[in-house]
Amino acid sequence: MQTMHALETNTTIGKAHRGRIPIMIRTLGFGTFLLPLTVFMLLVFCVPLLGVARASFYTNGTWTLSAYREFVSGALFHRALINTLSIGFMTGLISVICGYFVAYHLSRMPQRKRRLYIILVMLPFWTSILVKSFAFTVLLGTNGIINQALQAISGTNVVVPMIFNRAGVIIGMAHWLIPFSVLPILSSLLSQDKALRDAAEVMGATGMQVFWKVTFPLSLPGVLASGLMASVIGMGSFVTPSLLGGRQDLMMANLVDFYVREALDWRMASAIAVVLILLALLILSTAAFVRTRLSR
Amino acid sequence: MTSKLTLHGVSKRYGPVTALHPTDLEVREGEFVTLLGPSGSGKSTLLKIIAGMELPTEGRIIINGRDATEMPVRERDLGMVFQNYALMPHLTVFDNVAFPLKIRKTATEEIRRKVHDALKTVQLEHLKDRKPQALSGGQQQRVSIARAIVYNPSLVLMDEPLGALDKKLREQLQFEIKELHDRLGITILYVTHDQQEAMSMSDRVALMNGGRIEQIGTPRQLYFTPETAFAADFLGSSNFIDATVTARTSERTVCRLSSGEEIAAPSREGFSEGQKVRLMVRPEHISLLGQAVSADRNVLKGVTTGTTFFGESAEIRARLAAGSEIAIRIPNDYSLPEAEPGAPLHLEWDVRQTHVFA
Amino acid sequence: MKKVDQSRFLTSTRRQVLSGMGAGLLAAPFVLSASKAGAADPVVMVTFGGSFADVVQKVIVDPFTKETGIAVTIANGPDLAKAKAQVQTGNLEWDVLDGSGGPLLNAAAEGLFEELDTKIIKTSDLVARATPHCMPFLIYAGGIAYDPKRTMSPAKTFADLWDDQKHPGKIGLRTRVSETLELALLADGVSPANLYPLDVDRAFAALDKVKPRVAKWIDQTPQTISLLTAGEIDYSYTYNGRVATAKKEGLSVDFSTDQALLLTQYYSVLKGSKRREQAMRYIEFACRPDIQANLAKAYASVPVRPGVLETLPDDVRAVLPSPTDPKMVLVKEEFWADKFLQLDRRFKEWLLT
Amino acid sequence: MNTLHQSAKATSRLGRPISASVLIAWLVYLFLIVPSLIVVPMSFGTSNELVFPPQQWGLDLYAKALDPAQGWLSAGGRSFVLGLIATGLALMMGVPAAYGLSRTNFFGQKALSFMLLSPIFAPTIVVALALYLYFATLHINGSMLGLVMGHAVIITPFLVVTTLSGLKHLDRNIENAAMVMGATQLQVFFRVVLPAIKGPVLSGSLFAFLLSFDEVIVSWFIARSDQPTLPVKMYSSIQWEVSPVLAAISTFLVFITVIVSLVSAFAQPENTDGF
Repeated sequence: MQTMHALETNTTIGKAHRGRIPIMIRTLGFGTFLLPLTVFMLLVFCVPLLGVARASFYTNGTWTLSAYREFVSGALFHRALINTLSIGFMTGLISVICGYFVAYHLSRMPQRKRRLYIILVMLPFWTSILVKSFAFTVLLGTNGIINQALQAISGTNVVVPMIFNRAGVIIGMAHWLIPFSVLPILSSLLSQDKALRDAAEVMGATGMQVFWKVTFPLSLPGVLASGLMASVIGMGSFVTPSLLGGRQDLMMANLVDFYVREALDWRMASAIAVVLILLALLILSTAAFVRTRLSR
Repeated sequence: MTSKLTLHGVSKRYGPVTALHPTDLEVREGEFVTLLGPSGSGKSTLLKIIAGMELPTEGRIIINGRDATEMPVRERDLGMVFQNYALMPHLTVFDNVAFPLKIRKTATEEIRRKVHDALKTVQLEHLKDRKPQALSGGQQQRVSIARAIVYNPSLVLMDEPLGALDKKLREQLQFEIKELHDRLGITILYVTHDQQEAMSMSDRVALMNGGRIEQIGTPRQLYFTPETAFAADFLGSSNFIDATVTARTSERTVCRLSSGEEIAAPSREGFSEGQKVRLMVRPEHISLLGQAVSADRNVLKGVTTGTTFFGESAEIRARLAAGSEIAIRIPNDYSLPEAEPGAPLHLEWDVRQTHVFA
Repeated sequence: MKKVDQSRFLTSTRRQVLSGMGAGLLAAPFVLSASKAGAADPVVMVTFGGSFADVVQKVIVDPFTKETGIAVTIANGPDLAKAKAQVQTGNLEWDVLDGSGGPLLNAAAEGLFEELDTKIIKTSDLVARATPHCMPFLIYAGGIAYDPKRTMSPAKTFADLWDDQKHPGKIGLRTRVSETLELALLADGVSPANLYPLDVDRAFAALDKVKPRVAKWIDQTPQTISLLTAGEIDYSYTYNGRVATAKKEGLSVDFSTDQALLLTQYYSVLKGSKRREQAMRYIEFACRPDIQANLAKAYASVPVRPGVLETLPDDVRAVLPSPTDPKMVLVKEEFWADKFLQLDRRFKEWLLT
Repeated sequence: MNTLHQSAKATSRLGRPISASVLIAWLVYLFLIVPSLIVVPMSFGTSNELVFPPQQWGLDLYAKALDPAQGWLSAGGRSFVLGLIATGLALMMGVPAAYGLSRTNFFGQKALSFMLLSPIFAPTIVVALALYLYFATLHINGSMLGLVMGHAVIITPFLVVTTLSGLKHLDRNIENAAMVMGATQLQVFFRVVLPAIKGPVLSGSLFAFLLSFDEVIVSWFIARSDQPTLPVKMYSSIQWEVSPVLAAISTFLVFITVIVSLVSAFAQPENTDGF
């Protein structure tokens, strides 16, 4: 009875049937909606990426695994891989935490006010990272505003290193990625049924309990999505680490950039790119797996 | 009268799960037919198949004489009213009602006239420039009804249209829909889980259970001659008493209760002596104090266990000597004595109102 | 020498058909503005943007066009990857490329450039050496910059810089392996005359000593000045031209002329250029003594033709590092041509540990 | 009793845990805007080097930024046009695709939606390299066509995501109703779905436009070096020096955006179901 009911309410147009002409026509109907973008992505994204994959195996007229062999054996690549993963993870985490507070705050205000606040969130987009990196130096440097303030308050010569190290990279990246992470969380918060929170309150839950027992669990898909997005975008950036990072913050994208533009070794660049993409795929599919496990 | 909708052996399976067993159904022109059943009984599946949102696994659907089994939704010439109104939030009331006409490229002047008439029918002309969100639930559903009839479809499907409304509005709209149906002669296939709604509005009711039509007939037929215990139980209230068949004549089936008392029922095919059966009698058919006991009436002894006062009627619950609980619904009347718990009762009812189920 | 990788990006026939189809399909609504440039079109010279491009326009390009009638367009962003793709696909946007250091010679080894036409360009008689594909047209100095207001007794040589007892302070060095290894060896006491071939192990050992004091390994050139003026570092390895510009803007920066690396900037002609001859003439023009003298005046660069330096007024010469000064070291790009990639890898790994 | 209960709850809503979260939200806003705010005074300096705070004040940098000969205006115009065309293309492909994805459930649909969204997750430098090599074989590097397609690849998935979230909130029976009333699938899409998800589609387009306007890496590879987009011109200009003109341009953009967003925020009616 239960399952039947579920089926009855969940099934909709064009589900589950294959091999019957009208359904094919119907799917084709939706296919016309999907077709332009699918063709476009195949031609302008997939084929080029396959080209990159091919370039990583094919050089000077022969097929070779040399680039991958070099990757596996080179300490440089191992370090870059570890950096990429840990910076990507930290960036995703911090962006999501900061993004959550902002999204939560935004979700509790009237729509018009929210539009104004979203301008604040989007503002970083308009200031070039190149100028921003200077602004961060002014703000976070050893002689920067924050350190001077700290010294004035504490009366000591304490200097908190916040730039040209891992912290600098993560701060810079989070600054760029927080807007990305706010939007999915906000949309999942806004789509929540307010009645659920009210119900929890009626049942005697405090504000904190309502948040942790209702709001937060319901927003988890949005949190996961935005965290993944921020992490993976973070993993692919290279301008921020080169401007704000320290010597140990070389990432795989920096290597791609180097091998493409300076070394002109596109075989190696492509191989690193392929590893980077596979890494992203691995993370995404793990997350998808975990999510389906959790929802069961 | 011509048939507006005919189903021949329509069924639906999702892999191993059968949502709808092969089903036949006919809706004649101008008829008001209701699919009644609890959730999961297959009525929504059936409606979706008729509307074309699902394809049947087997069977054929004939709408207005044309085989519509594999016809796209839009060509089936149907009107539909949904539980959540399904009005387009970006269009005004007028434009919502005009939508199907515009789709049909009706002339502007004709659209204006038809929409005007339809809105007049549902008494909402004065709100034609509002957006649906600005209307109450009842008003929104009226707009939705106007939209479903404005283009004279062969058949109007109504999927629990009153489910989201409160009781009072529900009753009012029941009346309005019925009145609309009678006045305009439209053919309606209505889906609900509310038996009272089904009984009060329909020409015929198809009672669904477990993915099949359990019984189909006029509300009267379903009420007075339910063919299954489910039908008896779902429509109206009922008391069930376990018994064993002791004798069968051409006129009567006689059953014995565990207390030894005997109950007679009209004779029905398919029962043999010694068979365990369930007897059913509706609470409102039982009366308390005997007129002269005749052969046409069954009599049982019991003990009062409680009374509930309903205003126009009262319900007395009793424990039979045979052990089962039974409810008696009687019209209120000042002469009715207060039945104290524990007081002995004599129950009696007409033999013809006794139903026997396997 | 490696040959240009003639294997196009997508070679298999099916792919070509596919990509051809794709191009047709996708390009259909647009009008393709493919450059069908001929010999009569302007020579496109790609160089760095900003104030440097202004100088080149005024000092080299304008007089060249005036004299020869050959128009030259300046493009921004000399990117070797773009050059490589242009050469590989035969779809040239640029004719002359301005570049320097190991990556350029590495690109030359990949076969991206035309051989210099010695009938047009005089490749002998130069302060810095020409390679078969790269013609030096400008020499600039890389050395120590500091803020004279903050640092009273600054380190003026690389050896000084390494001495954190006498000259403490935070340092900014480049993420470039060339230049960095040279300055490390000089700091370690190798005499300029014996610098090449570089003793790589010794260079890394010397870098180990200074590693803790390097506050920022700078990837983007502008940070060599901005970090110094913001007080994030006390000494910056940067370039005389950059310091001169900053000083002109009133910033408190000084460049030590006591010791510096002399670095060469080259012009190369992209392989397959339809304006090869005009391009060669442009390069020769840029290296003409009078133009070199004007460049030196406008940009504080060292002329590449011998003898030009001596003709310059004293006030200009005063700020120029002299190639004849024994403390100056002319970076030998030939050393880097085949070792760049390998040493860069080692340097990157060293940075990471 | 009831009102008492409610008033007690109101104070608990304003109580400590919630206000701490608001405080943190404000700190994040501050973090997001402070770098832009630091850039503002730098843009009113007169020096050709980035200095904070400027030693002299003036509008020289703005004069320079707006001087047509400097090319900033034309680069800005190019970025604007590119952003519009790319966003338009993204709209034309992305919105129908999102609709198709949300209303079907066929074999391989998950894989298809992953494919359509994957540019979000592919490192930009990889996309840039791939497109650059690919476009080179198609001979469309350096053309507006190449730029538009490159940008469309990057921004369309974001538009698909926002559109999908809008579609999730759309009562599917509205579409069923339209179909029962005789609308074709195209009519349903254009006359029912599209108007109903206008809000999310608009905010998604704005986001997509921003991404395109800000995009530097792919454009750096694809744009003709004498016809740079604004971010590319900024990026190539720092190879030589960080011109404080960038500060003026950034400030100018921030100013324009704030004005435009303020106007649009007040012009738009409430409840269009967007953000």
